[in-house]
Amino acid sequence: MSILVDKNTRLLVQGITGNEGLFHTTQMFAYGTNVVGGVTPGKGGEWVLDGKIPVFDSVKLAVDATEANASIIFVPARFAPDAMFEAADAGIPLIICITEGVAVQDMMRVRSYLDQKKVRLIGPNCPGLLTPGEAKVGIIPGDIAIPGNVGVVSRSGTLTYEVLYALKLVGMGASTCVGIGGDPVNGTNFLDVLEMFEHDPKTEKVVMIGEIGGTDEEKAAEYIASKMTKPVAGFIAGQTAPPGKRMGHAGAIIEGGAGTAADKIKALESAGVKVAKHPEEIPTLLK
Amino acid sequence: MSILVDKNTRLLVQGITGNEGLFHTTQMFAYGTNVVGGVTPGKGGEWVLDGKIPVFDSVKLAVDATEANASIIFVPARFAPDAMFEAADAGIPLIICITEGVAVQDMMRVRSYLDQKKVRLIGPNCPGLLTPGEAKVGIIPGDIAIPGNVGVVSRSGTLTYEVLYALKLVGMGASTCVGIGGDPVNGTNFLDVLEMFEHDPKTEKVVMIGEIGGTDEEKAAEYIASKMTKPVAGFIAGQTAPPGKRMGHAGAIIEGGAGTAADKIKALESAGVKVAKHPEEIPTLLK
Amino acid sequence: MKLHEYQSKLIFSKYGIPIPKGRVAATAQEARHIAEELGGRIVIKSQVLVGGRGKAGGVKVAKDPQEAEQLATQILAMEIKGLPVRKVLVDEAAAIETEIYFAITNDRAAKKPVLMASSAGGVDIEEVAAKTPEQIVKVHIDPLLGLREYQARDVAASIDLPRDYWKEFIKIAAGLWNVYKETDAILAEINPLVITKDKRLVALDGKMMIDDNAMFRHADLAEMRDIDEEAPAETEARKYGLSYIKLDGNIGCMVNGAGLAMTSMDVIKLFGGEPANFLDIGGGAGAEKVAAAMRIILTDPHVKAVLFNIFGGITRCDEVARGILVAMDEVKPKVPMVVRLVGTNAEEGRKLLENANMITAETLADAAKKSVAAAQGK
Amino acid sequence: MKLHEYQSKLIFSKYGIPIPKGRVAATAQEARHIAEELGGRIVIKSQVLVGGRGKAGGVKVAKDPQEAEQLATQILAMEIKGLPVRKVLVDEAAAIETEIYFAITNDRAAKKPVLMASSAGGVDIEEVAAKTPEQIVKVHIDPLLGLREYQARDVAASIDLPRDYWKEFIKIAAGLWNVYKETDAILAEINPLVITKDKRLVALDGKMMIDDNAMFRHADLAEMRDIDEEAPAETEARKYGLSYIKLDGNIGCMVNGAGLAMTSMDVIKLFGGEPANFLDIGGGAGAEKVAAAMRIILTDPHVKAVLFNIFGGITRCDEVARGILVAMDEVKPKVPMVVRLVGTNAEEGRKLLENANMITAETLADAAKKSVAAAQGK
Repeated sequence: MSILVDKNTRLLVQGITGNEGLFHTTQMFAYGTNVVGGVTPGKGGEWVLDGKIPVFDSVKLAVDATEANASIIFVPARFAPDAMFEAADAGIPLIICITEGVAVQDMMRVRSYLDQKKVRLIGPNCPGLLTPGEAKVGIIPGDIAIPGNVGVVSRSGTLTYEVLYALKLVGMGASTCVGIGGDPVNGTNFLDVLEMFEHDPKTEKVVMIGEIGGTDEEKAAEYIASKMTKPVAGFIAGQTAPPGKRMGHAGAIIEGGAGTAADKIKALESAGVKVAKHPEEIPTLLK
Repeated sequence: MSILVDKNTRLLVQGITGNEGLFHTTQMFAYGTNVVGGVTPGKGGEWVLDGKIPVFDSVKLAVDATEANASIIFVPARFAPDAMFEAADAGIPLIICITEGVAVQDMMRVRSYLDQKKVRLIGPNCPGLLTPGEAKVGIIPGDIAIPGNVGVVSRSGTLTYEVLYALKLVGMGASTCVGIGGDPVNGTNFLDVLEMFEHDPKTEKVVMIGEIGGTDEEKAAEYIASKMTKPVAGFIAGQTAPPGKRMGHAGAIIEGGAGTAADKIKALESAGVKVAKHPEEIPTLLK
Repeated sequence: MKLHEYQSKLIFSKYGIPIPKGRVAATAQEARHIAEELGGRIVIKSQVLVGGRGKAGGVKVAKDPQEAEQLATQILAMEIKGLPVRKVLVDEAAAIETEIYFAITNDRAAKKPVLMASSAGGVDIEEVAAKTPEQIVKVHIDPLLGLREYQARDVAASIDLPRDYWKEFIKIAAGLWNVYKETDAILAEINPLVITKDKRLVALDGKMMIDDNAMFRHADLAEMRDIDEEAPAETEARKYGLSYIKLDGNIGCMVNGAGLAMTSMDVIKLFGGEPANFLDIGGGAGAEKVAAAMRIILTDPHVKAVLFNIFGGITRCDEVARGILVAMDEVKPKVPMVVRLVGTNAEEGRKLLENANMITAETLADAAKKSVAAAQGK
Repeated sequence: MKLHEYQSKLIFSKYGIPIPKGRVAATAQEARHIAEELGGRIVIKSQVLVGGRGKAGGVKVAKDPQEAEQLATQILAMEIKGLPVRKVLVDEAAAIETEIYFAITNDRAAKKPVLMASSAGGVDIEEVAAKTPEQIVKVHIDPLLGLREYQARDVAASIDLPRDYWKEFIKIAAGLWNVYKETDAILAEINPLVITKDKRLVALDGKMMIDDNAMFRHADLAEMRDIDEEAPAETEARKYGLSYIKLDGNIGCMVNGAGLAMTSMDVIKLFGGEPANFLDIGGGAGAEKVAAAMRIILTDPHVKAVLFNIFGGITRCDEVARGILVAMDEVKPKVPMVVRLVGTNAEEGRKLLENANMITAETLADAAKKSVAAAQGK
């Protein structure tokens, strides 16, 4: 067991013939992920990875041919919203968008539409998912994590790798690692993933990596305090960051005083989360 | 029993201080309909009908104060879409829009939004609802129908009156009369209402008044043939109408050959519906 | 409201859809000047608001400005399906490789806009629709989200458009969606969208219909209405918010409500008469509107009797009666009048008409029978 | 990207939002000319991309063109929060009756745009937000449907705007929504929106921030960027798609990923050091980008050591190593370098740097400690 992706995931890669798409498809395939096809408009009929993976002109054609049940997106930012709409309209229930730099108003429209369709989105601007030993759906290097009972959820990309790697160095493994991405408007948030981990029999402990900005960590803390039975350790990046460039008065009104690292650490500690001083401390806190 | 509206309906009137709004509010109130309030932006705090009905600035304020559970719209066509959005956002589950001449692209947006919110819309461009003896929610003259066991559903306004009146003249009454309106994009259609009548214990027979254009009558015929146990009589207006102004080739492609009175009559007769030659024949067909 | 081809194409062009070089002309001399400017082969196209212009001889190709002038002279003298040709569009002639059908319109069953395309474009598209409908691709558009790029791409792929044209096709699709949305069109049609021999996509013909109910936000489009193309009675009717269509019979009808108006016509026919018109005075009509309606009906010299069938609801019978009296006083009609008033304020209405020398009727069938008899002079 | 007040107000005006008469000036003489044109009392407003201009003395009222010139001279000589004033906006002075706060921005928690308004507008709105938040009305906007008129009307009612102003307020709200949507703003703020003594609604001040990620569809707005208002290193960084913020410490940092970059700073601080900058090279950076990043870090003379912390994923460590080598060759840095490479192609990267005389580290803590020591010359 694990959450979101496993051996049964039939993965499609949108933007499979691009530089990044192809590089990471190779990596995912080598890891053992069941990559069933790719999409690049105008290149339908071609094959990649030495004829192992077919390329289609559209997600719909790809789904018809492969029965894909998840899609990962590597297309450039300006085309990513359309790629998400396309995947949702083709009936894909789980979309992982790696692309960085998607415009925020585009994301608000995407999120609104995907919510209507009950489609789960991970990202954008995220490293994707890794269920060690079963499926790598994203860009998390496969060799930095081993199978285990720790569920990892993070807003950050490379910082997540630090944590997985630190766990591995002491022989601890992950059930699933979920990189939810750091964009202001994204698909899945901490709370969603914590709920999944709470109900996943394979997950016994949870690591949550937050950062400054927004109030998702505070909401997660409420959930942890009221509903979670599994132990959680965490880290919040940005303790020394200078206050961000301010959005006039509006930012202050919307965000209130919230969103600082100190606030988040306090909220998590009040919820019983052990908060690390630096990420390499986390394995110790989980013991 | 009846469908959609009855003695328990708590009705709001949007556009209550306008000429038509006020005239028909007076009529509805006199009929015994439970009109709990009205909305005219900028006139909140006033009262109409000699202090019997309060006016509010917004639907939300009206709902908070009156617990209205239905709203009827009498505002001019260019403001009607906003009035429907407002009612839906304020949590009104049943909206009746009398207004004629709403732009079709506005209606497509309204319909899409209301469907998301699971709000039932009757109309626009319709005469509304009448449950004789209980509630008149619309502009159907109250004195042309008596309580009874005939469910009436119609796309046309005044033609509906003809049928109700013809029924009354021979002593037959209606359970509920639903004017769904004749616009190309509207809320509730024949099929929805036929289903409600089929499940309404008070309704024993059904009258369906269609007209040329669209394929709603054909879809209703399918439902009648496959699911309906109650007898249905019908009439289709426009048997002598010249072919409408054609919408280029597109109209022909979208509508195919369908939509003529002859097609609709054939479809209904195949479904076992007794189709009248003129509306005053209907009572005889129901006997 | 229908737009002319030249108007539709100007709008297309504003939204980035490529159209042929060309301009509209009202005289043959103008047509010649335009042909001189354009150079090369020229198409002269009659601008009338009906289909089948080509089959009627209203579209011709000229090899030079002189021939263009000759053909324009001929075409400007034509009448197509009863409509005189007052303008011609003078376009450069395209060397056509492929004809594509491409349109966005409303699908009332789906309650959504629908994009339609076919590689079998051109004048025979309706035949294609009837015989091989699978050759026409239809894609519904979410009215809140609009046309997505991937949908346009899927359509390009589905009609087997060569990949080299996809990018341009997607741009044209986005343009056509914007045209449809921002003009409140109920039809925006390019037929044919052609691939030229020199490998360009060009909208060779265009047809647009605008939603009359949305005119309040399109003052610019309202100015494009060509009232020369309408029967004067219809122009007059629109001015008063009446819906009027002239027919071939001799019994004038004035009814409130489109459904009841059609039914009144049906019942007249059922009892052996022929309606002279469809006329819906709409809901809540006042005396002024009723008077205008009566004047319009009586401008038709074939009318031998008039049937007023009013079932009051939002319309009040007393108001209608007042309008009838005003109009009778003004036009002094010579034909018999049959009147039936039922519903809201019917009693008051009947009283007002008591002394007006009209035939009254109780039921619709009765009213129809009496007007048929009256028209036959019985 | 932040816009100046004068730029924001020009955009507002294009969308039908009333603004005061006025123009921007780069010299005191220009300011005088504008004041002469406008006549009457004049406001001279410094145009710098920071808040608190008023409190800093950067906004003054002049009674005539002569005083306008004097005040403009003073203000153009100022520096506000470290930013030199290069332009002033010269506006007619309004006689203010009421100040309203009015803005549309993103609510990241709700994932929707939010409209905010308060009758307690003006410079103290943040205090209002903190102390009496109920005085600020917030309405979420459906991102697919847009702002509905009734919502604007409800806001007008909720802030107790007199009914006489509702119609104009609704127009301004629709304008502000269009500004927000069509410019991909993350903030469109009018503060204050005033009711003048002569009963008009006017946007007296404006602030806009545009989503940098949406610039690809706003070439016109990109031209409005005022690079004079940025540190040159930040301009240079943006050119290469790097995210760089200068700080006060002495340990330069180059990291891939914003979260890890912040964490690297946190850990440097945890072990007693002070970071000199935040620098995220982003995902998938190539050698050229890495070289640019290193040049930018080393332009800061306070930098005494540099920490490279790269955890390869989409970024490949060998590419980063190549970039470091290119940059070292070019800038010949004199400060010690601590490098930590883990993840995708880390082994290859480490090999490339073997002979480059760099301090290597295994863990992040180790890397931080070594760079703190290096910066202290240990």
